[in-house]
Amino acid sequence: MASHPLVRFEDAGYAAAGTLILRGVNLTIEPGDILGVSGPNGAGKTTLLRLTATLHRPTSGVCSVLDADADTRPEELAAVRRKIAMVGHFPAVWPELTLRENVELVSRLRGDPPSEDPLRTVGLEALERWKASRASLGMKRRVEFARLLTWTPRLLLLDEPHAGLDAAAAPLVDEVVGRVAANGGAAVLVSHDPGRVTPLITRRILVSAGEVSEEIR
Amino acid sequence: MKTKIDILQRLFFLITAAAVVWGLYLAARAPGEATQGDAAKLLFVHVPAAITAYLALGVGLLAALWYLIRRSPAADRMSSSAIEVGVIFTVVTLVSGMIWGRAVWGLWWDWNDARLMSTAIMFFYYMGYLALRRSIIDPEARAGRCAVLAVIGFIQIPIVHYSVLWFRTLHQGPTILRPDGFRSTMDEEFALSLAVGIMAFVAAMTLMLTSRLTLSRLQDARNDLSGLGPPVGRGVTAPFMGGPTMGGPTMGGPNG
Amino acid sequence: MTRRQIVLPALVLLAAVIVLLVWNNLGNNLVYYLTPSEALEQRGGPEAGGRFRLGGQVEEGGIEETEDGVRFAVGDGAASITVVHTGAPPQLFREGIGVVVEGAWEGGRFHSDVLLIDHDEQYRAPDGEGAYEVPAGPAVPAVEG
Amino acid sequence: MTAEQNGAEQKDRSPSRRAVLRRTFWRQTWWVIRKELRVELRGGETLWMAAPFAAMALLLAPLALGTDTALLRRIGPGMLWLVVVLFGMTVTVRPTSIESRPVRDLLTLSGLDPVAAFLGRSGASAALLFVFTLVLTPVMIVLYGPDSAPLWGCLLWLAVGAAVALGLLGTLVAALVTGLRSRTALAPIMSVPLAAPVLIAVVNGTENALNGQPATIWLLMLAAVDLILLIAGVMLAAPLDETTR
Repeated sequence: MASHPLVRFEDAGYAAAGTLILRGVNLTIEPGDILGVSGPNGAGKTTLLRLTATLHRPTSGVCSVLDADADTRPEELAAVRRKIAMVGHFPAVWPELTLRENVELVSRLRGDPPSEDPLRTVGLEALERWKASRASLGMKRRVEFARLLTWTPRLLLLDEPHAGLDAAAAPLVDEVVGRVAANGGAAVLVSHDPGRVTPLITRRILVSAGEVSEEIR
Repeated sequence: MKTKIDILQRLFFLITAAAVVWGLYLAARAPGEATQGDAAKLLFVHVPAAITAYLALGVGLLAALWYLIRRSPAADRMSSSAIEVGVIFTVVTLVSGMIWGRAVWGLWWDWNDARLMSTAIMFFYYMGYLALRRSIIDPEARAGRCAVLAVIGFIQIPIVHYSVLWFRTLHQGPTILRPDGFRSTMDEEFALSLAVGIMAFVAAMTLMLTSRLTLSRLQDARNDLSGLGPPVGRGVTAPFMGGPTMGGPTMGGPNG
Repeated sequence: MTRRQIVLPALVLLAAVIVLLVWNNLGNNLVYYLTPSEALEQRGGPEAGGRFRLGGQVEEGGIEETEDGVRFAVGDGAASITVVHTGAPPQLFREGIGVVVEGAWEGGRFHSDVLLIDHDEQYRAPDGEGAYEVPAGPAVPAVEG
Repeated sequence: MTAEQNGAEQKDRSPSRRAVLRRTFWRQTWWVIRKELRVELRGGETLWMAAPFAAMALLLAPLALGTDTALLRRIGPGMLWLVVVLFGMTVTVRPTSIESRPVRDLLTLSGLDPVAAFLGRSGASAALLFVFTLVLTPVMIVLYGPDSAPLWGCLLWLAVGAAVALGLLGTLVAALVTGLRSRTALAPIMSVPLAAPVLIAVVNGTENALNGQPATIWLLMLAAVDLILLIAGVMLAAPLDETTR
């Protein structure tokens, strides 16, 4: 069987509250792809990412993610979503829970088998009993990457992954992205500054004023 | 430019006006009731208002269910417009009922009365609905959440009613919807005035509803700058209640 | 799938609860008001001295104005109780009409401070052609709807 | 090819797969309950802020109503439950509606079943409300001193039934106001009218129980409300979840 795309956009558009954000998107993402998405502020990069994460539905056209689309039943959709990981622009942590609980809760909800201590890998083991509300942005970012160490997503979506991370933590991004691609998955990295995105990138995409185009290398 | 709908609406306005005038005339001519005197004439306002309110809110509920199944923006417009109109008639019902209660029972309000209480609770509930509607900007989220709220209200309002009914009630029994027909409890001249009153109220409600619908259609058209049609009803995720979506082609497309 | 696994048993349980409720309610242990006979019967009962509602018909020829209200007798055909009411009676208050009063025993009399007219669902012209009999006692529907 | 593959996956309804799905569902429910309770105990909004405030309301009510002891004795149970409904509802609405959008996205992408999330949050809210009632009951008894010889078992079941109903209702309404700026004002407008049957049932039931009479009918009514809200919540959880992005 020929390689089967993980994500397929066909003439997809997205409008919210009467404003057109993306239009005429045609894009396929194959296994092993590592996409770098760049473009000016407000061009629609984050919306493209959320469409790929099934968090938004296109208002026109088709967007099929891991074979889930408009006809997918809720139970199957939940199973598909479990294969997607997103690290968004703002860190997703519960401020009242400790750093350890923040990592543990997600893996409990996902039902992942216990693995060796991910907090140690990201260098937070000494602070694991801190409440997340005390942690800095960089620490929260590390917590998010610690969550990604316990499993390998099929689709990894990163929005400005280096924001808040110090230089010592940057290899974390490369490691996670590399592992996903090696396992037949794909990664999408959004950054308005393409120079800083990881060297692993295989394709570059430009989003500008709601339109998506492939950049020729 | 006059469209067909404009002309229809004008015609309907004339019918409504005629029904209202006829109803008022009959009510003025009707004799006072045997024990209640002229206070009983409030019947010609109170009962039609209550029927109209329930009718409008019922339409609102059905449209909300329709929205949850098909996610059609038209269903959302119908649901919200009908509920808005229904709230107005609920107010008329409550106020006329209170005045009547004062004249006949000697009380503006009775907490033990099931219909008074459930109507009042219903009124506050739909005030919440209108407040929620105003608070959500995204049309899709607004339509979805408001439809859910309308459905919850439909489930819960009968419970509210029966819970208050648990006490024996002071309110008289139903006048019209009884198995033996209304003739058994009401003299004919009252019945005629009441029938005309109901007609006038339902006509007025329909008129208000159609005007409100036209207004929301215009609002939606104005807000939609995307050129893609209203941003409701298509997409990647599953349909709301298992019904078909309005979405385009799906699995196994040309690239598959 | 799991949704159905929760909803179906819940629906069955709900049906059972509703059946029990209706069956229980036929016993009608909740009373909006007591008739004079019931009130006299329960006088020595556990709720002696408490406030309750008394409902019945105003007996003929018994309305007396007092300085701060009215005194009249409420009966149900079998028993009759003298009611001393404080406050102005409503417009429709007259002999033979159904009333509900709220108050408590004071000696052999019932002292009330709330007087309600219990109107029935009949609408009649003053000299209506239909020769209906006025129903005896307050017309209280058992179940509405 | 795509369709066939997908179809084959969808048609796999073998008992073992269903068992796994069910286990996943209840495991998620359990962890949501644990998380909500933990967050609440750390933040302490129910027990350390709302409860003293509610106790204060019970203490102040006689100042507004007059200090007629017989009257106060009669209205005690009613005051207690009114306070639980009004204060408790604002607390139950809290947990879901304050979660930030990144956190909601994270939960969605963890494959958290919206129904499991609903049940977990309702369960946690019900537990909190039950404790809330337990804390306030002694305050009510001390201040209002209602008549003695109550049926304790009956009272306990009434409290459980009311806590479950209010927990479910609060969670449902919280989902409706998630992410809205005016949520703190909106939630009570929407939830309190619907709490009326709960209030009626639990107050009348409590009065019966305090007078030593069985409150079967009111318990049944609470059970009916609980079940109806449960069904509504389970049916509407997924569509509501879709509107919170």
